[in-house]
Formats: sequence, C-alpha cells, structure tokens
Amino acid sequence: MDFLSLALDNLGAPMVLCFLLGLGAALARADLSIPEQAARMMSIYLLFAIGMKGGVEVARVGFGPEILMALVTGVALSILLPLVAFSVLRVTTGLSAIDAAAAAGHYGSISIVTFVAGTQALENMGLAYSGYMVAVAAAMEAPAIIAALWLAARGGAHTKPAPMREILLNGSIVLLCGAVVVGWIAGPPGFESVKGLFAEPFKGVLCLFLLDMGLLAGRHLRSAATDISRTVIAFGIYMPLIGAAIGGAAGWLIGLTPGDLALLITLSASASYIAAPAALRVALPKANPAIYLTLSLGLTFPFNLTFGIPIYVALAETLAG
Amino acid sequence: MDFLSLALDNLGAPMVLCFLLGLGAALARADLSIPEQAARMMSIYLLFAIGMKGGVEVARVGFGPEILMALVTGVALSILLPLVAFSVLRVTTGLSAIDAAAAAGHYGSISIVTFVAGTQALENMGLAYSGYMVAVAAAMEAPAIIAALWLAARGGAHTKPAPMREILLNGSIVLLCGAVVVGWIAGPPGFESVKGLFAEPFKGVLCLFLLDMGLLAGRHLRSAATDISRTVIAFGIYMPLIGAAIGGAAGWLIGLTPGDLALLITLSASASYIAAPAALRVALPKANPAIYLTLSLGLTFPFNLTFGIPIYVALAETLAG
Amino acid sequence: MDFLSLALDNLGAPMVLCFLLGLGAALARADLSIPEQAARMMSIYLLFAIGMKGGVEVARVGFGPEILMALVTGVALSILLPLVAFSVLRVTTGLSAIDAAAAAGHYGSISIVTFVAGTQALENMGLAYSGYMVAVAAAMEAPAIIAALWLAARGGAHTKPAPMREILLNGSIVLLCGAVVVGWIAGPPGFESVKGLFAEPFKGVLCLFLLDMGLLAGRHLRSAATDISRTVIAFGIYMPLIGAAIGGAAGWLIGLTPGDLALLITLSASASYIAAPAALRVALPKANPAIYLTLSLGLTFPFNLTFGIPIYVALAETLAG
Amino acid sequence: MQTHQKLRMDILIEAPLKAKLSAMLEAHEVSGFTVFPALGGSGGDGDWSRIGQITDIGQMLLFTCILDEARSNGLLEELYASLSDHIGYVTTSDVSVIRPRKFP
Amino acid sequence: MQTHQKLRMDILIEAPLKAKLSAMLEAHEVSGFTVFPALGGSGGDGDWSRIGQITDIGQMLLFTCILDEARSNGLLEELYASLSDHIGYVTTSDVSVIRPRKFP
Amino acid sequence: MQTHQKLRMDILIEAPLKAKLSAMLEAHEVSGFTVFPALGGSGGDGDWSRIGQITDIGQMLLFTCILDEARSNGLLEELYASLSDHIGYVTTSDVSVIRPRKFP
Ligand SMILES: Nc1ncnc2c1ncn2[C@@H]1O[C@H](COP(=O)(O)O)[C@@H](O)[C@H]1O
Ligand SMILES: Nc1ncnc2c1ncn2[C@@H]1O[C@H](COP(=O)(O)O)[C@@H](O)[C@H]1O
Ligand SMILES: Nc1ncnc2c1ncn2[C@@H]1O[C@H](COP(=O)(O)O)[C@@H](O)[C@H]1O
Ligand code: NA
Ligand code: NA
Ligand code: NA
Repeated sequence: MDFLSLALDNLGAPMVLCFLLGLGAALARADLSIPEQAARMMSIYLLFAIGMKGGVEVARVGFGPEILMALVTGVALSILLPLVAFSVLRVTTGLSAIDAAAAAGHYGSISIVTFVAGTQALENMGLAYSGYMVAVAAAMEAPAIIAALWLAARGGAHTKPAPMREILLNGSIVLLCGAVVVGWIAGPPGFESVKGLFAEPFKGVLCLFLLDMGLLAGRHLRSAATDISRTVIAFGIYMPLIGAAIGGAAGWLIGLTPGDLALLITLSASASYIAAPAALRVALPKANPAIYLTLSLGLTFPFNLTFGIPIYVALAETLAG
Repeated sequence: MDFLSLALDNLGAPMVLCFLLGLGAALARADLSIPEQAARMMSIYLLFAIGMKGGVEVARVGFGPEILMALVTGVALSILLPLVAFSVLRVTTGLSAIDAAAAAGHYGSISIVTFVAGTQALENMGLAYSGYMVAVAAAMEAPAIIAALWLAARGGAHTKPAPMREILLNGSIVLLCGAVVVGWIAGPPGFESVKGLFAEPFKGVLCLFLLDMGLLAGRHLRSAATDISRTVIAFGIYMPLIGAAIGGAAGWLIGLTPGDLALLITLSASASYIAAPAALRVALPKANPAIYLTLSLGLTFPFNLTFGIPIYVALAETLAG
Repeated sequence: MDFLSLALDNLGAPMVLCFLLGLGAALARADLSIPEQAARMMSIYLLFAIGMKGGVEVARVGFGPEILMALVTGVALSILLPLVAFSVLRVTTGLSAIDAAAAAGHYGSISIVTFVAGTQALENMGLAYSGYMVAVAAAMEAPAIIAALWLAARGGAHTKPAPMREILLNGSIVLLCGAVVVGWIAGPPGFESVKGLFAEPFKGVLCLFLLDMGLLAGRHLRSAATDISRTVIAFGIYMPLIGAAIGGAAGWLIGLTPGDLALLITLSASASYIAAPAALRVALPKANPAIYLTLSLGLTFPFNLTFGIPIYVALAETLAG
Repeated sequence: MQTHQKLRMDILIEAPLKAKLSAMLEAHEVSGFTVFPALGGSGGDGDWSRIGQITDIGQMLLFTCILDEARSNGLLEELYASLSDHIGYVTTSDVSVIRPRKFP
Repeated sequence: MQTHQKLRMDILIEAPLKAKLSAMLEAHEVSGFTVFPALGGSGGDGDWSRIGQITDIGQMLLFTCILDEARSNGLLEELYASLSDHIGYVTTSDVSVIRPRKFP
Repeated sequence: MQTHQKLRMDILIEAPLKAKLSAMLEAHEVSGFTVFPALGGSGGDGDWSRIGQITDIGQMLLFTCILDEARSNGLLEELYASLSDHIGYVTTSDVSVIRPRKFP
C-alpha cells in the first residue's frame, strides 16, 4: 500500500474523524464537552483493555528472550530520548533548563492512546504485531520521568527528591501493568469471557475518547499562540519525527518485525500526557505546565494521530519490510 | 397490525417499561437516581450513535433531491409549529406572551430520544425508514428557537439580541451534525468497525437512559400541579397531536414513505428539552422555565413515548400506506 | 470437580483477578481510582441486568410454588441470621448492643455482587440454577434491617422510629425489584433486543466493578487494624461460614437443586454494603459505621469472593448432589 | 450599592441526612439554601473520600444558607438536638447582601 | 504573618450564564475567580437538584472571587443590572490574605 | 446558643498536591479539614476547567479548615514556604462555632 492511500485511509477512519470533530468543536468554541468522570472511565477502560489483551498474548506465546530484548530497548529509548529532546530544546528555543527538562521527559515517556491508534492502523492494513508490545509501552512510561528529573537537577534546578514511589504507583502505570498481569494469568479462555466488553466495543469507545481528546487538544491549541513561542511549537511537530528515527534505528537493530517496529517507532514518537505531567508537576513545580501540556496534548498528539502514524508505518515497512 | 396491539406492544417494550419504572420511582419518591455525568454520557452516546448511523445511510444511498425536500420541509415545520403553538397558548391559557413564546419554541424544536423511540417502534414492526431522517431531525432543532425569539420580541418582550452563535453551537446540535458527517465520510465499512459500541448495545443504553428520563419526568410531573394551570397541562397533551397532524400533512404532501412519514410526524409532535431550553433560558430570562420544562419533559415526552408513537405510526400508515 | 481445582479456577477468573488488583493497589497506596459516578453507574447496570435476567427467567418458567417457597425461606433467613450474628457478636466480642445489632443486620441482608459472582462460578462449572433466585436475593435485602432495628431497640438503644418507607424505597431495592418486573413483562423477546448491553458486556463490567470494590475493600482493610478489635475481625471471616451452614440447612430442607442451593448459601453468607448501611446509618446513628463497613466490605466480601464461593458450591454439591 | 448584614450558616453533614436537614431548614422558614458536594476530608473519626464510592455512606455535603440573625438561634438549637451525630461542622459568619428582603 | 484585608464575593448563578459572568469579571479586572459546582438547593422558585440531569438548565454554580473592596461596588451594580434574573445570591464578606498584590 | 470565635482557613490548591497538604495539616494538629472540588477558574496563569479532563493536572481543590487562631500563623508560614507554587489563594476569616473544643 503506498503512503498516500495509507494516510488517506487513516484520516477517514472513524477514530480520526472523531478526533477532528472534537478539535473543530473546541476551536469553534462550541458548547460541547464530555463529562469528566466519563472521560476518566473511558481512559481506564482503554488502559485495562489494551493491557489485558497484551497479557493474554504473552500467555499465548510465552515469555521469551525477544520480549526481554524489546523491553530493554524500550527502557533505553525512554532514557535516551529526553536527553536528545533536552539538547534540541536548549539549542533551538529559549526555554530555561527546567522547562526544557520537563518537556523533554514527556517525549521519552509514551502516550498509550497513540499506541492504540497505531495498533488500529496495523489491523486495518492486516499487518501483524506482537501482543507484548504493550508491555514495552508500560516499561517506557517511567524511566523518562527520572531522566527529566536528572536533567533538571544537573541544570541547577532546585528539584524535590525524586519521588520514585509516586512515579511508579501512578494510576495509569499500575493499571496498565496490572491489566497485563491479569491477562497473563487469565489467559485466552479468561479473555474469551470478557470479550463482550474489552474487545467488541473497544473501537467505539476509542472513538468517543478521541472526541474528548480532540476537545482537549483544541483548547490547548487555542492557547498555544499566546503561551509558547514559534520555535517551541515547531519542536512539537519535528520532535516526534526525531523520536521516530531513533526508535526506528533501535528497533531495526534488534530485528523487530515490521508491525512491532511500527509500534516501537510510534511509542518513541509519542509524548506522555498522563504519567509524565502528573509526576513532573509535583517534582518540578517551577516548570511551566502550559508548555509541556500544549506540546504533548495540543501539538504532538494531533500530529501523530493524523499524519504521524502513517509515516511511522511506512518507515517501519521500509526498514524491516 | 391494528392500533390496539401496536399500542400494547409499545407499552411492553423494555424501553417503555424502563421509562415507566423511572416515572413510578420518582412519583413514589424512591431514593433512586442515575449519576448526572453517566446520564450526560448516555445522552452523548445516543446522539452520536443515531447521528453516525444516519450519516452512514446517507453515504449508502447518496445525497439526492428527496433528502433536500425532507430537510426543507423539516425547517418549515420547525418555524411554523411555534406560531401555531403560540396562538393556541395565547387563546386557551393565561400565559404571558413571553411564556407562551418560550413554550412554543420547544414544540417547533425536537426531542431526539422521541425520534429514536419512533425508529425502534418501526424496527419492531418491520417498517422501513430512511437513515437521512436523522438529518431532518438535526435541521429542525434550531429554527424553532429563532421563531420563538421573534414571537417574544413581537409580543413586546425585552429580548436580548438573538444569540445565533450560541444556538447553532449548542453541544447537542454540534454533536448530532458532527456524527452525521463522521458517518457520511466513514461510510458502511467504518461503521462496521464500531458497531460493537454504536449498534449492539444501543437499545440497552436507550433503556437505561429512559430510566433516567422517567425519573426526571416524574420530578417535573410532581411539581406540575402546583406550578402550572390545567389549561397549560392540557396543552402538553393535545399540542403533540396538533403537531402530528400538521407534520403528517406536510410529509404526505412531499410524498414520504410510511416509515419516513411516521418519523416526521414524531418529530413534529415532539418537544425539545435540550437545545431549546438551553438557548431560551439565556435569551428570554423573563420566561418561566418551570412552565416550558414541565410541558416538554413532564407531559409531552411521557405522552409521546407511551401513547403518541403508536398513534403517529398508525396515522402515517393511514396517510401513506 | 474437586474442591482444590474449584478454588484455583475461581482465583484465576478475570473478575477475581481484577478484585485482587484493586485490593493490592489500595494496600500499596497506589494513586488508582475509579470515578465515583462511573462506579455508581456500573452498580446500577449490574443490578438492572441481573434483575432483568431473573425476571425473564420467571416469565419463561412461570411463577410456581417453588418460587414462593424459596422466597419465604429467604425472608426467614434474612430475619434469623441477624439474631444469630447478634448473639455471636455479643458473646465473642466487646461490641455494644447497638454496634452488634447494626453489624448483625448486614449479615442477614445480602450482597448482590457476591450473588453475581456465585452465578458466574456456577456458569463456569456448567451447573444450572434458577433465574428466580435473584428475586430471592431481592426479598432478603430489607427484612434483616428491620430485625436489626428490633435488636437495637430491645438492647435499650434509643432508635428513631423504624423508617419502613426509606428502607423499602432504597434505590438498590427499587432498582432490583423494578428490573425483575421489567424482565418479567418484557419476557425473552424483550430481553433479546437488549442483550447487546445487558448480557454480552456483563462479565467485563463485573470485572471493572470488582476492581473498584477491591480498591474500596483495600481502603477499609487498611483501617481495620486500628478501627476494630481482633475478635471482630475474626467474626468477619467465620460469620459467613455460619450463615452458609444455616442457609445450606434451610435450602436443603426445601429441596433446592444444587445450583439454587449454592446461591442461597452464598446469599446467606454474604453481607450487605448498600441497602443495610444506608438504612442503619440514619436509623441507628449511634452505631459506629466503621465497624459494620469494615466487616462487610473489608473482610466478608473479599473472603466470599476468593475462598467463600468455592466452599459454598462444594457444600451445595455435597448436600444436594 | 447599599449593603445589609446577614448571616451565612454553613452546615457540613452526612449525605444520607440530606432530606431531613432540608425539611428542617424549610420548617424554620429560611428563604432558601444551597447544597455543595465535598470530595473528602479528615476529622476525629478518620479520613473519608468520595472516590470510587458506590453509596452515600460517608459522603459529606455542605449546606449553605443565607439568613437573618434572628432565625439562626432556633435553627442551631434544633440542629444540635436532632442531628448532632451526623454533623461535621456548623459555622456562622457575617456577610453583606444587596437585597435584604430575599433573606428574611 | 502579616495579613491584609480583602473582600470575598460569592455569586451563585445559573450555569448557562457561566461564560457571561466570567467575561464580566474579567472586564472588571479582578485578578481571578474560581467556580464551584452546587448539587442542589431550594429557593423562592422551588427545589432543584443536579442528579440525573442531562443539561445545564437549573444547575447553579458558585463563583468565588477575592478582590479589593475598591472594585466591588461597580461589579455589584453591573451584576444586578444585567444578570439579576439568574442570580441565586450574592454575598460579600471580609477575608484576610497574605499576598495583597495578588488581589488588586 | 453561645458561640465561640474560630478561624476558617480556605486553601485553593492544585489537586496533585492533595496528599502533601493533607499531611501538612495533620502535622499541625488541626482537628480536621474538608476538601471541595472546584470546576474551573481563571487567574494570572489563564483559565482552567475540569470538563473532559482525564488527569488531575490543572484541577484545583479547596481545603476548608476550621481552627483556632493560635494555630493559623505557623500553618500559613509553612504553606507559603513549601507549596507556594501550587496555591491559588489562601484566605482566613472569622467564624462562630458552637462546640469550641472540636476546633482546637
Ligand atoms: N476542623 C475542621 N475543619 C473542617 N472540616 C472538618 C473539621 N473537623 C471535621 N471536619 C469535617 O467533618 C468530617 C467529620 O468530622 P469528625 O466527626 O470529626 O470525624 C470530617 O471528615 C471533615 O470532612
Ligand atoms: N437564603 C438562601 N441561602 C442559600 N441559597 C439560597 C438562598 N436563597 C436562594 N438560594 C439558592 O438560589 C437558588 C435560586 O433561588 P430563588 O431564585 O430564590 O429560587 C436556590 O435554588 C438556592 O440554591
Ligand atoms: N482573585 C481570585 N479569586 C478567586 N480565585 C482566584 C483568584 N485568583 C486566582 N484564583 C484561582 O486560583 C487559580 C490559579 O491562579 P493563578 O495562579 O493566579 O493562575 C485560578 O485559576 C483560580 O481558580
Ligand atoms: Na516517546
Ligand atoms: Na416538534
Ligand atoms: Na447474608
């Protein structure tokens, strides 16, 4: 499938259309909103469903060395990418060390919804991927946050002692890892019994959740013009491509299949908006949250969902195809 | 199928039973309630699902002149019905011009849940209808509100400048129209992928939502005795029949099929309780909301759901059968 | 199937794993929580689905004398068990009469989620049970509360006049009974139309709900050590077994099938955490809620879900097999 | 604008008592009251939090009532006489209002 | 710590007017405001409750604004001039703050 | 009824700091506190709203604590020393209570 039709298919998928509907509604200041607790519940549902599905796959294929290899690579990327992002931000923008460190941490960590959107694109194309990639996603959440704290401390910021406990016990990390374990133990027959909630309605819930993400992204985008400079805005678009290139090289080195490579690239390109801001707001109070949230939610997430994912899939096919 | 068995079938359907359960619980002052945000999320789900389904149908059959004709008729009814309702209210009740105008606006606009209940009745009977009728529903939401503002201004009320932007960017209108567009672009294959959420559980969600509507209607009904006069209460029951007659005539004139005619009659007979009160509370602050909400939620909605819809289907079959 | 494999199967079921995940997260003080309104909506969903399913079964098999017999037995158990629990508490613990009466009432009343978990275990084993057992569950909710008030009054407590209306119009009782009636009237064809919500996703919703129950139980368990004495903690574990024995004897006397007997035992062993605390907090304000909530939510519920149910099924098979 | 002195009474109470307190306030003929949800807290009996709760037990609500000082004494007495087991706190404080007749 | 006298203005208003009141407060150059949800209440026009509602109609919001006394008069006048149909109550009361410059 | 003067301290703070502030209040041995959710607001750093949010970031909570004036100074100092980056506002005001011993 050529890249253009890939990109068009992606834009015409219900989930991307829902995101664009939300984005448009927010930019037009329409009075549309998803109730907060419903949005949080959808987020919990998606995390749990994707985690459980991954765990079931691990149960099916067994825990082998290639899983371990992928996990180690993921952790390494999660530590490395913030260093790259930090250097780029310090060179190309006027951000202070602490703001740059905080933003950089978000780019090492991951967005699980971007990951899910990647799996949907692969499924639509009939390209296989391994269920254990969700464990790689889980493993990439936290190391980047610690890297960001180290960068900020080195940059002279007065950081609070690294709250390792809080970082690792963040709800989204606990839920994702817990769901993987539940899926692993319950196995395929256990999953069979709950497919009516965790498999069949999955794509529909993803649509409604992306409607909400579109509304949120639109609100952040509206304030982007006033809150952050042009060089920072540009970073929100090209940094995912840098992350994709680095992630692609790493995944190619360990010999991932095209599908798995596409997902590792997507994870590398994605920026966190749950675990990373939650931890960094407390640990780096002097960092301006408007910068990192606008970057990850207002710029990088929309870019990845619409144009990024087709690019990453095409890149993976070129590298490993 | 004769009318009596139609009416009995309707009353024995789970969705109507759920509504009656809610109504009974509220009248008995039972301590039963649906959490607010869950109720709002169900409302969003229903709007989106019905809109998307309609858009998919438009994609399947193409946008033809009969769609345009139905849309124009719908808009005309939405403007005409408030004028009728206003005159009737002024002649038969002691309501002030402004209260009458506000209430009249609700009867030109529509209730999407009544529309959905109408489609369910048709499906149970095996009577076909066009998917694009949901676009007609969307088109009928706003014009009535503008007609009501014009009536109030003519009646000497000190109205605020007609807030066209607010009216058209009301959440429920944006969502319904947006969902139609999403369904239109995504088309049947796109809908196939999200059927697990937007089609299979649809009737069940409608049941739980109608349980909540029953609770709300019961609360409004309880205060009806003290808040509004008998002539106004009577209006809440016979106005839907007047609307049905006018809508039936209009739909018959443009040659709708029995199923589509039944839906146009249902739309004409239904009264808004989302878009219209939201707009009129702000634009006509002097109008008493207890009157229009009790009318539309406490009287007309229960009447339509239980007895109205079988009447409207029978009427459509008689006219166009 | 021998008991050990029964117990292990139960522990490996997704719903129990989800409960343990929640329990573990709460004990580790992870920052994980289910939004309140989503939890309440899931509770409403489960009550409605289980009630409707039961009503449909009643419609299918007709209302016969064995239903009446089971209902009467259930009511008798609901009155008897609090008397037993009260005596045991007064003899083995230092609780005041009023605290003992309040706690005792919870053990006569029932936990519908424990009941549902029991039905799931039976389904996994392929053991049949009657749909009308859910009506028995509904019938057992309230009598125990009245028994508890009587015990407290006899114990000299200054009780407020028994609020019969509030007890019977409690949301969970109204919903469960109402759903039975809806299912009864709508019958199998009515249920067919809403299976996409009330049947297929049922087990998955139960999983997410049990995740929340695990979080709640964990929070109560954490405070158990400081709030209540060891003898009271022990009561939370052995009282379900006493209830199971009494319920088992009663069900055996009226000749229930193994599946129905297992459910009656489960109901007898379960403790209420919705209807009973709601009523007793108002009617017995001097009773310490920390005691009865920790007992029912923090101790008895986890015990029943993990070890109790396999024991009760094995007991039922021994008695009636 | 000319302002008038009234009293603001804040009553934090357990949610299951909502109907009872509402009736009591109406019996004292206050012109109105507003209820706000609390999310959690801590007191002599330990912590509570609404998160993930499936019932009203242990949930607290804040009733705010603007009223004339003349009415407050009787109300306070009845409050403590019949609801003291369920009260988190009751405070009164001075506030200024524009339309005194709305808060008799 | 040294404290400074400021005014706290509490405005209970219907939810559909949220945007309008926000704009009005910003036009009066208050340094900020915070919005709290109410759950229900009772007044001259009867009871209301948010439970099970599917729209904002009949929902009340509390706007709390810490400001300097100097600004309060003009604000109160405009409030009553243009929003009086939608107001539940407006109160002002004295509060002490630490950082006076934050609340001009 | 006889009333006693106490202080009401209102602290608007970012939600992620909830545990930290709770611990601080307990360390100062206040008898209790109650947390209320805010829905949105506006301040020097712009607007915020809880609507549709999937995390706690940018959500503000109101901590209300009834306490004796004697305790307030130390508490205020520690508040500003360690949480000032996360505070929306802190106000204190006079309130009357019935049971002074509950609010030492
Ligand atoms: N000093 C206080 N300030 C604010 N809220 C309080 C105070 N004391 C108690 N509360 C609230 O009242 C609830 C019950 O208090 P208690 O009866 O002392 O356990 C607590 O959980 C708090 O929400
Ligand atoms: N005296 C009062 N104290 C507190 N809240 C009030 C008072 N009067 C009215 N309210 C609130 O304002 C809303 C509208 O009041 P009203 O316009 O009098 O119906 C009520 O539903 C209450 O929420
Ligand atoms: N003068 C004020 N009155 C009430 N709330 C305020 C005020 N100033 C700030 N806030 C609240 O505190 C939050 C953070 O304020 P700021 O740090 O100024 O952006 C705002 O979003 C408001 O919710
Ligand atoms: Na990344
Ligand atoms: Na109409
Ligand atoms: Na029991």
